[in-house]
Amino acid sequence: MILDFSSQLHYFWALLPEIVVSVTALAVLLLDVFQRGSRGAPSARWVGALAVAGVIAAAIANAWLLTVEVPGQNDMIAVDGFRVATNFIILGATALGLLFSFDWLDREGLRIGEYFFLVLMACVGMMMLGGTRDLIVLFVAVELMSISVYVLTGINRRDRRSSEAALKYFLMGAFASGFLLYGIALIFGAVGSTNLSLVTSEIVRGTEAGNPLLFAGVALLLVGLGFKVSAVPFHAWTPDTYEGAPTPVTGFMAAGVKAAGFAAILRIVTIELAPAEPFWHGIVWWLAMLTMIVPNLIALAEDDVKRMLAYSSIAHAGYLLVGVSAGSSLGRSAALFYLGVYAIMTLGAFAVVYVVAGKGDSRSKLADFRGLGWRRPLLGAAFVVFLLSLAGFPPTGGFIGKLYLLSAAVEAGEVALAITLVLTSLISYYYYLRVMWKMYFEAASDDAPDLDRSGPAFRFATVVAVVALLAAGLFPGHALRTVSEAAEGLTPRSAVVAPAIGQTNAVPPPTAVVHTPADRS
Amino acid sequence: MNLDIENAALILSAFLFAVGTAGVLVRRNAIIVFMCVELMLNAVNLTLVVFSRSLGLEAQVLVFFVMAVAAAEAAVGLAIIIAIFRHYEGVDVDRFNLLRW
Amino acid sequence: MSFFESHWVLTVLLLLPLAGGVACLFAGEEDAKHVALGTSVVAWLVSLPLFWTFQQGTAALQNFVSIPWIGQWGIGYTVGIDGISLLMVMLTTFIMPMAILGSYSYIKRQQQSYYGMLLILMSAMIGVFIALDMFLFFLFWELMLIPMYFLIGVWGGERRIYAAIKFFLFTAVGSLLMLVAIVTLVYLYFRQFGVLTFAYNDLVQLPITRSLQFWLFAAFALAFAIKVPLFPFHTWLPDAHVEAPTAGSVILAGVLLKMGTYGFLRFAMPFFSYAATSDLVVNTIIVLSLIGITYGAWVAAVQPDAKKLVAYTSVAHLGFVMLGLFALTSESVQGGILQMVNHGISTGALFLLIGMLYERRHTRMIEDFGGIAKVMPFFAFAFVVVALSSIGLPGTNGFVGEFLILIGTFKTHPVAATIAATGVIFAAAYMLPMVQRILYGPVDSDENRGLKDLSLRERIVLLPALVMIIVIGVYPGPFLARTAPSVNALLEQIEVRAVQAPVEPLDADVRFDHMLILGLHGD
Amino acid sequence: MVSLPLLLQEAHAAYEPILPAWILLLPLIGAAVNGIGAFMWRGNKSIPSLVGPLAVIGAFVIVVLNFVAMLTAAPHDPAIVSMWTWMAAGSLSVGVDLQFDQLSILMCLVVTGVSSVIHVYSVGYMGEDPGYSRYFAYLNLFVFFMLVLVLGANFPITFVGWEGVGLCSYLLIGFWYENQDFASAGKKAFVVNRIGDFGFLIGMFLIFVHFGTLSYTQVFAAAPATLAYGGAVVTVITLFLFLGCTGKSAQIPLYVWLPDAMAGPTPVSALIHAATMVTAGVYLVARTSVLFAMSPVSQAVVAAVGAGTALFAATIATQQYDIKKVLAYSTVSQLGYMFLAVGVGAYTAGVFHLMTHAFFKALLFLGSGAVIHAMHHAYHEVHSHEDPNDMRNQGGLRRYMPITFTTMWVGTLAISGIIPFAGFFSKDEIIWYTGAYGYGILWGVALLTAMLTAGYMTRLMVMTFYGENRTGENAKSHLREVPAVMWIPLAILAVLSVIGGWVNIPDALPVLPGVHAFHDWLHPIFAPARGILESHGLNEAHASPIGGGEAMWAGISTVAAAVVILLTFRALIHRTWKPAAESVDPTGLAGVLYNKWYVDELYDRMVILPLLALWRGCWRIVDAGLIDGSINGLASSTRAVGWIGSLFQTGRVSTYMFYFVTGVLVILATFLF
Repeated sequence: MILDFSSQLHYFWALLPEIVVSVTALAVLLLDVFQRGSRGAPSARWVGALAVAGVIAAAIANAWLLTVEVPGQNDMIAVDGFRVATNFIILGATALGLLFSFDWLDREGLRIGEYFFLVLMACVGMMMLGGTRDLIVLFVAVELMSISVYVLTGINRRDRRSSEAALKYFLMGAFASGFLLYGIALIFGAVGSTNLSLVTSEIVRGTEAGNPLLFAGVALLLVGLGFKVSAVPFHAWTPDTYEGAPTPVTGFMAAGVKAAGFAAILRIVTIELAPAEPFWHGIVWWLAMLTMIVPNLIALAEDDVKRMLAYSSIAHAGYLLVGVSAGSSLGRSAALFYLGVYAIMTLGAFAVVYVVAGKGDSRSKLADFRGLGWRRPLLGAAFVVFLLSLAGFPPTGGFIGKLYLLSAAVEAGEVALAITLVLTSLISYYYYLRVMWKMYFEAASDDAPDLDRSGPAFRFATVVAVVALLAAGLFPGHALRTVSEAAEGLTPRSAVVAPAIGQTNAVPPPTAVVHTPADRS
Repeated sequence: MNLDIENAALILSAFLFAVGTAGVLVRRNAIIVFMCVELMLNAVNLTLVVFSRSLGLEAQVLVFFVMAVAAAEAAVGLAIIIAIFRHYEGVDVDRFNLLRW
Repeated sequence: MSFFESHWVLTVLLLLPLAGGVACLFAGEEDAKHVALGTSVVAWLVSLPLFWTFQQGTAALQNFVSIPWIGQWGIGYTVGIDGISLLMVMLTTFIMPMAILGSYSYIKRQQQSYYGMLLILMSAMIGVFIALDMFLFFLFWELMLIPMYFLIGVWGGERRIYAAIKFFLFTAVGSLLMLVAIVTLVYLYFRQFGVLTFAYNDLVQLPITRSLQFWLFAAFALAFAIKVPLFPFHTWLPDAHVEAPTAGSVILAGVLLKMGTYGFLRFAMPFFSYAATSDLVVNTIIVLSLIGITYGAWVAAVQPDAKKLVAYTSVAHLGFVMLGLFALTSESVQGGILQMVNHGISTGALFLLIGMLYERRHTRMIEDFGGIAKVMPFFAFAFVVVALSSIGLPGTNGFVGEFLILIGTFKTHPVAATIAATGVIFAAAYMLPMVQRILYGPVDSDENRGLKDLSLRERIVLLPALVMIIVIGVYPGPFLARTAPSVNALLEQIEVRAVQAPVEPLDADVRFDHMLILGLHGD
Repeated sequence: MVSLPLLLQEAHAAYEPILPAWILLLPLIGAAVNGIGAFMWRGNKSIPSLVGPLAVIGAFVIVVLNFVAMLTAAPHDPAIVSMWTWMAAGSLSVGVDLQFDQLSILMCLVVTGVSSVIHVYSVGYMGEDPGYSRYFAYLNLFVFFMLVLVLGANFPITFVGWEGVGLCSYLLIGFWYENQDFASAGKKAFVVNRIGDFGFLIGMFLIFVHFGTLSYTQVFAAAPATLAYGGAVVTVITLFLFLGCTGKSAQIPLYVWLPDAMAGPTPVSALIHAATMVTAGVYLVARTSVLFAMSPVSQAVVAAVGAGTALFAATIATQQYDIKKVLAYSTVSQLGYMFLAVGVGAYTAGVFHLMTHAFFKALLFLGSGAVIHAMHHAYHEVHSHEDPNDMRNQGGLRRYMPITFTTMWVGTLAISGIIPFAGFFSKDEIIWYTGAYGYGILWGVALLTAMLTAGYMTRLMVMTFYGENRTGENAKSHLREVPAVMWIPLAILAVLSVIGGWVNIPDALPVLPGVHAFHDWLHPIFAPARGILESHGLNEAHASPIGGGEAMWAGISTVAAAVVILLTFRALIHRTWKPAAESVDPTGLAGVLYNKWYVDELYDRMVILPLLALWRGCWRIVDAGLIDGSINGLASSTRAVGWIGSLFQTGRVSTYMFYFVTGVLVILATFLF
């Protein structure tokens, strides 16, 4: 199928995955209401299953997008490999997040349709964020995602911490939105369009070089997006929110919001705003540095695993920013790969935390993990895989991801970033290892309550996550090819298998649009 | 740069934005903080409207989106504030520090 | 015989322990050890014919297999052995059954995991020695940390957590920087030849600017120096050795430390020949080795804890090995390789012996013993033989290695060799007092009086080590003959490439390495 | 086996070593059998009694065959038996090669001969010991290593034997390991020897670097052309080698281990610490005489150290009460003589004295062993814990032990250099050549030492065998002569101590026929070294430094010794000693000598304690403090920084927004600046 946007219907096809998710969301909400009636009973199990089914359907639709052909792109939403790839990551994160949360919803008595609805709506926002080629869409997508997640954060109204987390997140998020919006306005003021392709061509024309409006706009845009991916110093909300939010939601947030945020950053900053690199490179470089160093240090002092994972998630934003800072297609594909791996491992880690934390999410201190490895060998083993992957240890996907990011940094000559990346990883080893030592080297306290048995959905999701991480670590070939193609910004049909990464600098991407690769040499 | 009407309006909106930011920073009441955020958003709206005079109508489209989003935010935000009010019997943001360190 | 020359042997050696390890995890609590022992013995039997089928007189890589793996990055499953790795692989398969059988009565809880970890570790160790792809090498290099971390942490002594973390982090510091260097190498190669590859055989051909060589060498050297361990990076070793369960110490000393020296020889030196043969590097490493030899011996001499004493002797012994490698003579390098094997056998056996005492008395303090020779004569016999091997008495393996190292070093660095030779005095000064205080003197405590001599199982554990101590001591020819061509080829290569190393980047357009150096100094 | 006539029929043909491997294998097999026996049939005494001595006697027989074959063969180069390549790497190739020449076969004769006798003696001496089998295992192993030492055809093989005998010495000194002091003595011997071995190693390395080979024949053949006479290289090489010799042969400054080594069973002292192992240093200098001859400095050092040690040890021996200690210092002293000889260039004299000393010192030690055996037996019967070694507890033993007494006198006269006992010929030769080659002062020292020797030996005899018995009333009745298995060896050695010197009788002596058998035998070995020395001005003066010929001074020295013996005997025969338990340690000069010039204490204070302090410092301060401290400090400060960082996470939204705005302002500010 050829999408040339000559007909309005083409927009429908181009947005098919998002539409599938949206429709599912609405269906979930409506059917849930009808099914529950006015009683306050939990939703039927099929409601959750329906949500998952919708995500899977969207994934199929997303896969179908690979078959379409887009001759030219001058539109608000991108139809390219990059979007398809980010959509897969986000849909995968959503599906895993949903599967992981079933047990928790039952435990906390929160199995309600709104939960699924909000997750799905956030998912729609994230997907749009990954595909936006227009600043208006960007704003709307960010808000759709954010507002849904604000509510999800506070969904456990009986929990004081949940409410507090929601309020903090909300206030900070709205505040950041203001900056994001102001940035959009300034960019518009500088180049006269919100369409990113036009912005790019304006910048390429060189008329805007040195324009303070453009610089301020780009800077504020980065600030707004930096907030979403919790880059230091815009990260301060993250530990509190992650700690207070219901754990499965934390996982979903950490994985999905970050993935979406980075998808937007990668597309906007390294592709569309590539010509403005002198404007943003320094900022991103410093953000990357700080975001690697600060959270890794603070995490050392954490004795709450959930909060520690929150810092770890900030740190991962730092690693991802290295890929952004490299500014090359290699950096892009590295970041994309890492995002996928990161989403899986962080979701898995938070899922294990909620199992251990028990009812009320109260037992997530390090001490609560003592003896876990011997009490629940399989769960423990899964957690070890997640932690090792987070630490970037072979043979997990986390290692390949870090290697990829390192390659990007080295190829771009960013040795300082590369070295910081490995040294901060080293620091992170300590706190990941500490969890493992609690799990295996120390005995559980006598009053440790029995852990709930995990449901089939949870087990299935865990197995999928573990297998995916190991596969990404041992046989990453296919995934690497996918992301490197995606990072070229190739339209799916015209995709050519790139002979090797790194050569992209020599081979201009065969798209009609100006996609000046960020070649730093 | 001449101080024509556009620039004056831009400066005004920047000033408003700054006032909103300052309000967010100095006020402690959650509702007022949120109102300050709204002020920031509206300052941006003003900016966009000014730009639209010379640069096209896209900006005004954006303004409408912003207004819609702000409304949604307000709804959600107030709900969250109510929820937390039930826990804390107050809306002073500095009191909400169960989550720290 | 061609059966064993075929390509599957190395892969089987790699996969067999892994499979055995997984089987252990699912075996019964009491069956795990038998599964583990069986697996390791089979692995040893599989490796044994390698020694005879190995083609002597050629430096070519043998049993070479290369299968594309991650094609985009030019990563392949590339394995093969030359004389050097042959000995290392043999050492690994030799040590492991001893370590496993030695654990039979020592480990009483979580046996499945314990033996599973041991076998996975074995697989990783073999992988390190046969990998000829930098990615594969690094994979195994890192992989080996995890089982060791658990072995120390779960089944270790009092301060096991501190030791486990220290071991892990120390090793990781170096290896992470090495990873950056590996990636840099790959991109340097890519810039020059337009091909992405992690293959050892490719990367070793890469001309690297002299100034850059130092940076990259430093990154590699740090990783290996920590593992060796070279003074002053050695402090993880006593802690890890002391806290690890017996088998852990045996493997640490027997095999893990050799990865550092092996890494120098296989990677750091040929990759960065100019840097590795420069006066700065050679002198630095020789001085550090000398400090390791003397200082390690001195500190060992005053240890109250037998296991810690042996741990410090490793610092001294590995100092000899490093000295041999960086003296860059055929004699000394071959001596160094042989000494790697010797140290593995002797120190491994010493740890086993101390572990046997520990099992009986639950103490490692030297002063708690005395007169053990009276109640445990066979133990005493074995202990003395192993101790003598450790101090390098002629006729035992330790002498051959040290002698070759020293005589080779003397050719190029006579003063260093002379200082190193004082190590033979210190070796007696730390080992004999321990022997005396443990074995000799009156049996003055009731606990010691009731000790049982070694059981049949324990004798079987020690026997291979005792035999090899004498065999290598008296007839090291077969070992030296297998390493000689590889070593000579390696030295020649290093020499040639050191001269050829470009002063400036070859291609004037490519300032990549300059950029890298600038990148080191921030943006 | 090949029959003897068959072997000898090829007389005057080239010499072929006969069953060379078996010379080594027999003792090794013996060691293995006895070693296994120590575990497997611990109670069984008959197997070790048979296997131990027979293994050595067998080796002795083969050595004799070889000796005879060599004697009858035509002049030849050293016969080298290559067994296998030991170490080959780079340009180094060390073979397991044995060298059969006049010197090594002579040493083999001495070693296996004396060993055989002592093995037989041990059957009696150690008969009651629970570690009987282990004892013979060690002893056989010692013989094996000693033979390796003397037969090695290159430096490394000799070094194998060199360290191997050290090992056996260590094991045998600490044979009664339950006694901490004995075990410590063994350890001390090993460590001190290792200091010497360090020198040996460095010497070897230097030789390898300059010659490219370590084989004796090649090195010696190439030496005159390769190294400059008197040059620094050859001096350094030989001095390092000599350092090894001072360790093994207990010379200043490394002699301290030998007196302590008396902790071992007495036959061990006789064999290892008197007759064979300790002479290895002399053997090495003799073996490498070509190198030493090329360095006048080294020659002088060897001679001076030898003479100094001879005198120094002799002074200590005069005031010791432990019968074995006296003999031990006497051994050190006599070894000094040997070094003096090889140092001045009288290599043959040195080796000659080595041989005669092996006879009479083994005899003396075995005699003292017999005394101790008897004393021990007596004390054992009465459950006394007195020291059987202390001469103050002995006295008057000649009545109880006539054979021992007689043979001991033979030994004493031999060591004192009384004509015609063996010691006279060898010692006289040393003293004479020292003077004749122009070492005036050393010559005086040697003479003085000879007189001291006569003195302390007489003192030993008097205290042990004459006067009243001081063993104690009850114990006295249990004193009796040792069994035949012990006294027959004494007798054999006594005979050798008499006739052993007759193989070499100087022409100068009146009455006696000149015999040059020994000189002639060793001539091929030392001819090159002598050649070098003589070509650089070494000449026999045919007169002493203060005049007089060889005959005169030989006469003077033997008369002097005889006079000293008589005077000492007269002086001491009526003196009474209190038993050890009741006596006080001597004071004054005697006290200093009794305390061995306080050298052990000096070493303790000046070397060992500071070293231990240094080592502890390395551990506590450098390792635990500096390195680990800084690493742990780095770790904990990192964590501290993290903790401080976590404090910024106040939980207040306003703080967070402040960070946020600060970040924004900084970013915007970068554009302005």
